[in-house]
Amino acid sequence: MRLTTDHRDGVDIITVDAARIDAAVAIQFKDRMREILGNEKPRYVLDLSQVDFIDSSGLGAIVAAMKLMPRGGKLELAGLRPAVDKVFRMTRMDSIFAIHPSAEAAASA
Amino acid sequence: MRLTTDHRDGVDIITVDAARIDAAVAIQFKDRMREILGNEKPRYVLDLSQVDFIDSSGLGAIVAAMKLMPRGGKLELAGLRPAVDKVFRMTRMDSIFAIHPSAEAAASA
Amino acid sequence: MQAERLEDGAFQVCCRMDSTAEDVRATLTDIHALLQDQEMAPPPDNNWELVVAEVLNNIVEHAYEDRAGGDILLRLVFAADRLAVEFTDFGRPMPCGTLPFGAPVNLDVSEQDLPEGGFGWFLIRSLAENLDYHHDGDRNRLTLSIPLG
Amino acid sequence: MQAERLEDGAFQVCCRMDSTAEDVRATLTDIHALLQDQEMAPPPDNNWELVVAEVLNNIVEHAYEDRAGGDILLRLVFAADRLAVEFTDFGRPMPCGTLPFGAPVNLDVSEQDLPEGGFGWFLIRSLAENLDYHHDGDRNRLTLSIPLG
Ligand SMILES: Nc1ncnc2c1ncn2[C@@H]1O[C@H](COP(=O)(O)OP(=O)(O)O)[C@@H](O)[C@H]1O
Ligand SMILES: Nc1ncnc2c1ncn2[C@@H]1O[C@H](COP(=O)(O)OP(=O)(O)O)[C@@H](O)[C@H]1O
Repeated sequence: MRLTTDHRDGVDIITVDAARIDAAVAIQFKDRMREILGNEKPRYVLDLSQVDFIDSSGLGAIVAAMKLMPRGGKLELAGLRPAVDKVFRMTRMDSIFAIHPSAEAAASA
Repeated sequence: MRLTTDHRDGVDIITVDAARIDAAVAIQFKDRMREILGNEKPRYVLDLSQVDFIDSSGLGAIVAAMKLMPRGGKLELAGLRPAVDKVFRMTRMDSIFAIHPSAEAAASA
Repeated sequence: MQAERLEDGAFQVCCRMDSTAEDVRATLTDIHALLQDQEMAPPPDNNWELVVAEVLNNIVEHAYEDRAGGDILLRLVFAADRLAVEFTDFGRPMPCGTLPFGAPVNLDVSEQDLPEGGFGWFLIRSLAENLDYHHDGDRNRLTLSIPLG
Repeated sequence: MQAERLEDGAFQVCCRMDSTAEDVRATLTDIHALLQDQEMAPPPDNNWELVVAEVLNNIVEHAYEDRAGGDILLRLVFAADRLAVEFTDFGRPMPCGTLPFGAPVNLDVSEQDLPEGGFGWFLIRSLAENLDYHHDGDRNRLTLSIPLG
């Protein structure tokens, strides 16, 4: 079961180079699709190093942003200054987000 | 509320160019994040123009592949030949997938 | 695989295959090629092959519980406007000794809950006619016919 | 905004603001700048400003139901190791005439169900001491103190 992919006009075209998708290849087909679609896991790092104050509305807005992430995608945080870090720790939100010392550290992680 | 984005080592870094994320800007922050993360909506077109036979296992595998798509992403179909098209219509799966005459038509849609 | 032209002009194909999805596929593609050769192939939007594939895959999956080494016999008689098919296997009988109902699956669910299987008997019942099933000693025999053309 | 040094050496700031998130923000940044000027700013990991912001935002959101045009009075007294704060507003009283409990939110849920609010009173209660609230005529008065240093 061969699948070829091609990016055209902003769309990814996956071509099934096969005459049949049947019980004999169904699992193989699923595995190949998983490989192709599985690469679609965006990772974003929110660099907060300039932010010296966050309140509960700001915290709620960051949680809301995380929920916007496509399935399997990740929103991570970097560069939390002391007062911001404390809000994440107090609300235990530090257990929900991956937190990096800096954007540079996050990029090389 | 200014957010700047930068792609580094395969990671998207979003920098908050602001000193505060508080109740006064929480909605603006959410809207800007929605704009940035909202672009992460992969669209895939599965070109079936070479497939002249599909059975219920193959149909099930395509449904399974669709479920692998990141949230908000789309898996569309193109180039269904008569016997394949009939399976999608009979099972009403044509109501679940966007179906294009060809990959070209899908790419320009 | 054996093929012969019957007296009434119908074209008969007989095959024996092992209880694997690969053998089912190989058998179906061989029959396909033979029909092309004989210029007996039904029109491309006729789904006779789908019906045969669904019954055979079910025999592999359910009667032989996905274990190779089981015998499956298949006889196809292509007449002018009708295909008659006979399937024989020596695996488990149908549940309750009778053919599955084949209700349409429910698509009124969230994307993540969409069915990935259970289409087989719905497709068979939608496309085939004169379904008849008997379990007899250690043998399951299913016959059906499919309008052609 | 008025600021003065009290006899005991404490630094008092009094402000009046309108019931909007923007005015709360402007007031807090003004106080911040003033404290920097006076070299009275508490260490950066002290969350006094968070406590004051949460109470003020709640007044805007709940006491004045997000309607501009409501008066909010704020008095801060920065002593050596303690900040005392008094909030006055003329909006709706606290539900049941008493301060919210401020339980921690539940994070043991799926990502999509994570709370986006309801942290406010938990943070206030974690960081502030000597909370006292009275509804009196048309006036709500809340006092609290925050350890500094
Ligand atoms: N040849 C068979 N032998 C025994 N049981 C069968 C056979 N074919 C079908 N069945 C039963 O009927 C059910 C419905 O079959 P089908 O509609 O093809 O769905 P699926 O095979 O995807 O479960 C099967 O799950 C199985 O329990
Ligand atoms: N100043 C206030 N006036 C009236 N009700 C209030 C006030 N502050 C808080 N409340 C009530 O207490 C609840 C809890 O407040 P909080 O913990 O800050 O969560 P949130 O404001 O995110 O709902 C509020 O939902 C509101 O019902």
